[in-house]
Amino acid sequence: AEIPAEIKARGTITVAVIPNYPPLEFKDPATGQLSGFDIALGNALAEKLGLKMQWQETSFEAMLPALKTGRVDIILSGMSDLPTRRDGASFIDYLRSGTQFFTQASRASEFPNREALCGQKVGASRRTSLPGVIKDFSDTACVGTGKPAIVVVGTEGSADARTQLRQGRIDAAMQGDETLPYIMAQEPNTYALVGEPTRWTLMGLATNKEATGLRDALADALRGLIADGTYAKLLAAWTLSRNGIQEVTIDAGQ
Amino acid sequence: MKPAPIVSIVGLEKYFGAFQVLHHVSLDVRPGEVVCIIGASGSGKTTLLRCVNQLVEQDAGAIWVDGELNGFSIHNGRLHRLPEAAIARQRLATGMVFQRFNLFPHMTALENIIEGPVQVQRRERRAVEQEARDLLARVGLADKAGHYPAQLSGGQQQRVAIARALCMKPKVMLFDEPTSALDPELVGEVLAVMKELAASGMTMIVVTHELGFAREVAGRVVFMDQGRIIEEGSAEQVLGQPREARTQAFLSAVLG
Amino acid sequence: MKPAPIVSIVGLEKYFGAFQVLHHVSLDVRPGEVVCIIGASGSGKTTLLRCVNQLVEQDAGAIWVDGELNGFSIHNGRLHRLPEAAIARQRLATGMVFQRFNLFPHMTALENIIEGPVQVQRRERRAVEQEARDLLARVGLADKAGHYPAQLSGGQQQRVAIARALCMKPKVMLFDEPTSALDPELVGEVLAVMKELAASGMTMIVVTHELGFAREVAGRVVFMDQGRIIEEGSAEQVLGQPREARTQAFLSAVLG
Amino acid sequence: MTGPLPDISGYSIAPQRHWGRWIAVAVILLLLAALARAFAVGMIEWQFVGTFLTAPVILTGLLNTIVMTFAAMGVGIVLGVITAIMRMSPNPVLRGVAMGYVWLFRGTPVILQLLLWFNLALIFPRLGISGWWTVRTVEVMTPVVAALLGLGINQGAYTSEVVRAGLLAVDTGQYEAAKAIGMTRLLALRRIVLPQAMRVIIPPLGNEFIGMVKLTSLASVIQFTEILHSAQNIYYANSRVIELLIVAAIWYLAIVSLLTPLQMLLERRFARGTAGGR
Amino acid sequence: MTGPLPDISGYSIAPQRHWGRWIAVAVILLLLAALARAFAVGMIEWQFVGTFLTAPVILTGLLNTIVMTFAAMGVGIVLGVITAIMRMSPNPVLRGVAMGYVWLFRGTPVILQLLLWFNLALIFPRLGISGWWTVRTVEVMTPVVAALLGLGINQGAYTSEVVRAGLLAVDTGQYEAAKAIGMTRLLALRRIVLPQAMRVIIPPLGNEFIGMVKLTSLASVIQFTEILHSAQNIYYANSRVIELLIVAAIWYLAIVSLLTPLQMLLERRFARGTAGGR
Ligand SMILES: Nc1ncnc2c1ncn2[C@@H]1O[C@H](COP(=O)(O)OP(=O)(O)OP(=O)(O)O)[C@@H](O)[C@H]1O
Ligand SMILES: Nc1ncnc2c1ncn2[C@@H]1O[C@H](COP(=O)(O)OP(=O)(O)OP(=O)(O)O)[C@@H](O)[C@H]1O
Ligand SMILES: [Mg+2]
Ligand SMILES: [Mg+2]
Repeated sequence: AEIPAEIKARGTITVAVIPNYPPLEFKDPATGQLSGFDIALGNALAEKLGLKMQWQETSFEAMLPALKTGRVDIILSGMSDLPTRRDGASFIDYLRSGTQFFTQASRASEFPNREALCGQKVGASRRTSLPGVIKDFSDTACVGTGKPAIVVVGTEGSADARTQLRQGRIDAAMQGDETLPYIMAQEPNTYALVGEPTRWTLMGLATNKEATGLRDALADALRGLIADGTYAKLLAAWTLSRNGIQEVTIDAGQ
Repeated sequence: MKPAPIVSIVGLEKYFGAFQVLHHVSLDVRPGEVVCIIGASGSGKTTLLRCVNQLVEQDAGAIWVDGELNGFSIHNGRLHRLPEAAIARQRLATGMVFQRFNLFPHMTALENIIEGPVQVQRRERRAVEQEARDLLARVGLADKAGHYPAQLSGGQQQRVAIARALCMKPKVMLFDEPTSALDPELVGEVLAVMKELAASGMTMIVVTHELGFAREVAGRVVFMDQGRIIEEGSAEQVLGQPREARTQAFLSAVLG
Repeated sequence: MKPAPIVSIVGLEKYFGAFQVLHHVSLDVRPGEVVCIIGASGSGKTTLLRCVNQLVEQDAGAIWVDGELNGFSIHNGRLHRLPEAAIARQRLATGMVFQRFNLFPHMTALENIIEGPVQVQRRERRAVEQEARDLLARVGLADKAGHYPAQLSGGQQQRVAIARALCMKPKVMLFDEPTSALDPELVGEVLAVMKELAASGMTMIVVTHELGFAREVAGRVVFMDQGRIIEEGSAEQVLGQPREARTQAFLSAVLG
Repeated sequence: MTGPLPDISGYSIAPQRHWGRWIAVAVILLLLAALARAFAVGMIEWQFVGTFLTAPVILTGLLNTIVMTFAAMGVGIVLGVITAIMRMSPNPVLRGVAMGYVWLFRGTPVILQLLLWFNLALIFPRLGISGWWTVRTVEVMTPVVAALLGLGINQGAYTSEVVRAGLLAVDTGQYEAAKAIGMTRLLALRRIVLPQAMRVIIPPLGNEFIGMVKLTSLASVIQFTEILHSAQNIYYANSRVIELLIVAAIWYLAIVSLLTPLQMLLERRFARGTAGGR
Repeated sequence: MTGPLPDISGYSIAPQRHWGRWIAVAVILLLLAALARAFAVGMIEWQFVGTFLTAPVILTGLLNTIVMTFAAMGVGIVLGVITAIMRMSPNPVLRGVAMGYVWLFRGTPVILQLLLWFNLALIFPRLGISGWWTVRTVEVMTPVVAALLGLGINQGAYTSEVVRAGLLAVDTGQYEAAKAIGMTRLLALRRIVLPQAMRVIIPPLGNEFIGMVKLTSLASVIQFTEILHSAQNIYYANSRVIELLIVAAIWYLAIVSLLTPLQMLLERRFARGTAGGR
């Protein structure tokens, strides 16, 4: 596949990122520099293509319009590849994420397994698809077996979910499992995982639907990184080894 | 023997910052007396009245109204400032009529008059309302009870203000240039009300530039200049044969 | 032959809503004449002056100032309303002194006076400033150039207002009760300035309650009542032997 | 001097044409039409706006927005009046407390105030008198309570400045007349000064009210489901950001359009006795 | 009548005690101390506040906040004055345009306005005169430009109401005196009425200014990195939400504390010639 001539001429790919999702992307509190797995992966992809990444911070509200208006070429920001997001965008899936329950370390014994959460309050960021995932789990594992349903609380981001967990406002929370090692290293002895992830979802690098040339070139580059071992090295560096993918797919998220 | 004074001002001094407005002013007013105070602009007439009504605090000297010391209680040879509520109660002994009327613009004439008796004196509303209507009739405004101040002429407003002060049943009425903000043809109607009030035996202290009124009604005329009482005596004497040069100069300027 | 009038009011009518304030008022003023307008409150005196100065638009009739028709141009037998800028230019022919002075409070006396000549007439600032100082001296305020209005007495403010109007070099001066907001001892100083101005040959239309001034200075006195000119003539005649009953009633009320 | 003046009593006045105005109207209408067309054909999908305008979650959010606006303004006005009166008190302690309150709450972001109230349990895990009767803070500090406290107390700081300006605008003669009929300071404020101050207070308070309609949206950070929160929940799922913000805007405009005549009514009510009112 | 009055000329005045005040001070100080202690021992880790208070990203955000506040208020004041004057024009078209502007921009959420400016390319992909000189909209509408337009134009709608109230507060005698010396309406507004209106305008404008300091934080949705945005970026990484909001609050308080004396200075400046000022 061919990189569009315009991008080739520029020498850079502009990429939107919301640096609020460690360890995939965040601003290092000490230096203010963008860092994280996505940043490293993006830079490696660009290098493979003989280009540079030009990172642009954005917000959820401005992210997809930026792709439509051509303000950015791609989005690489830990975004879930969901069918509802695909009418202007096309996703190259590059990571898998397990939807993982966790609770306060001091209450770990109350919740030996996921089913123990039935009838409790469980929070997750309302900006993500996780509130829906919790509800699906509750419907099958709790309501389906005659237990009381989980009360789902949509919080203002995952940091807020954890603050509410510390106050006892909610009993457990859910985040993508790729983020939890980092969080648990930040706040040691605070949290404990509850059971296995309920489901695996795919994260995608979004491109404009029309820009198939760029998409295919990036997908090829990703395949190259997987083949030459760079991808595995990056995963290990950010403790994401169990989130890696074997095959690069396009728009395969459910 | 003359009756005891109902207002007794003793050695009053008042400063605004470093500027002394009143210099050792003393004045007695007996029940039923009408005292007119005249003097050039800035001579301290308004300030004197405001001290009597406790709208400003004097810096030295004492004011007695109806046997009570204004603003202080006496304990063991020392003076203790009274709390606000007690001063508000003392003020009920004096009724004040201002130069610029100061009616409450959001209330009708009747509401203006009954506000004090009902809200402050807690008198019965129905009775007060009847009294207020009688007072309005007395000042010639029986048909204006429901009018707002903005719908009344200056002279009418000032008559409502007089009725408002009277309805509190004060022992002494204080007037601060009650006609000087009025058009010339409206002055007469206000002065007529005041004459009638004087004839009814009300004790009155009147700051005024209306020398005709003073001549006709005042038992005594006081001339002030630069914060001092310069001359005091009967109306004929002070206005007709002033003894002091400053009084003469003032009178010739006002009479033109 | 008398000189042509410098102000000519012909059949003026003015309504506020349904209420007719002026009924077919006609009046000629010749150059150098001093005309005093007297009348009860609400008789339309202020409205008449304001029509001459185009602060209100008349509903019928015409006003000519110095040969120019106020507010309209004539084309093919029809009247066309002038744009705002042209009306502003026409206003320069008349100078107005208000009852409540209306000095600009954020400017000193001197700045008040030079504002119009510099900003409107675009005259040279230095020259105007010298002229303004001369005018301040003429009204007896040479030392108050740098004072703000709030630092001046009422009489001083009114004299600054007169200087402000004069500095525009108007053909006619209009005065609307220039002394009625003043304390009695301050009235004299303003009337003195106006007398001096009349003596210097300025054409003046003066609404006033000061009958002494009218008697002394006015070439003609006009008495208005309920929007009509009731009586017009020399000061001695109108003030001394009024022909009309209403004039007599008004004079006896004002003289008390 | 010119000759005799012409007699123009028979002349009629030519009607004014105002060509400039008509041209301006035409230009403005053209611009509006062009803008409307651009929006219509632009990348905004209007069918989404239509679908979600009356979605139940949006309507619930709308109701919450309206209720919270009035409740928080109520708290704000009560606090604002008390604070303004304290600021004018002769007692320096009361004045100091009032100034400190205004400084602190005008000076800190509302979002922080909301989060502090909502997360009060981080500081006070239990409320009440210890050993006697206590309650878990998180049970008291529901999103509604925290939003009401956060928005209302913040608004009180702003309102107090508005009320203070109103009190200062009342002629000092009115205070004196009230004193002269024996009123104490508080009675005079309540009966004489405040009713007159309302005339000056209402227009800026109208601004604040309209501001509050939109300020409630900040309470979405503490899960108060006002209208913007509802719209966001939808666009987080379907990514129709602009369309759902337009839905919210339409409702905001509707509320504001209803509040404006209400303000006029109040203004008329308090203009009683002045030249304009009856 | 009572007997002869006592001679009290030798009596001294007893100093006032104000017991109530001292008790109130004590109670307030105790409450503040208790609150301070609760904050100190509560789940807030103050060393984070200290560390990040002067972090470079925070300081950059602070600078951006200050610059944007002044720039957007500048735009808002210019638009507000123009709109207020239009609202009082005799020309009904100008009046209508002004009223429509105030209605629309006060009535829609700022966040929508910001996003619409930022995403203007959805509607107008290119700006300029087509076929002659055009430019890609996204290149013009940088976060700074969009924030300035969005915040400034929104502020103009609010400011115009403040200015209008100020213009109405100037005595009509001043308009007439200005007309009488031959001034046109606009000249009179500029030289005579506006300078006097400033006295009434400045206090509520101070409120709006302080509001703008915090309103800038909304611009973080279009990537404008003001101080709250910087603080958020840090707490996304380290989860210290309350601590970083306190950092932001300290800086906001600092700005507001500096703005207040500035406002007083301006008030003094425009009180020239009134009883209070010189
Ligand atoms: N609140 C105040 N602060 C400072 N100075 C004041 C105050 N009130 C009055 N003065 C000054 O005190 C002096 C006396 O004022 P006062 O009003 O008592 O005079 P007056 O005789 O009533 O004059 P007028 O005839 O003009 O009413 C004046 O020089 C005045 O400027
Ligand atoms: N803008 C206005 N709107 C409505 N009515 C008005 C207006 N201006 C004046 N009037 C009315 O017109 C009448 C004449 O007013 P005008 O001010 O001309 O009287 P005047 O003779 O100057 O009285 P005064 O001696 O009180 O100044 C009055 O009844 C007044 O109420
Ligand atoms: Mg006085
Ligand atoms: Mg008049």
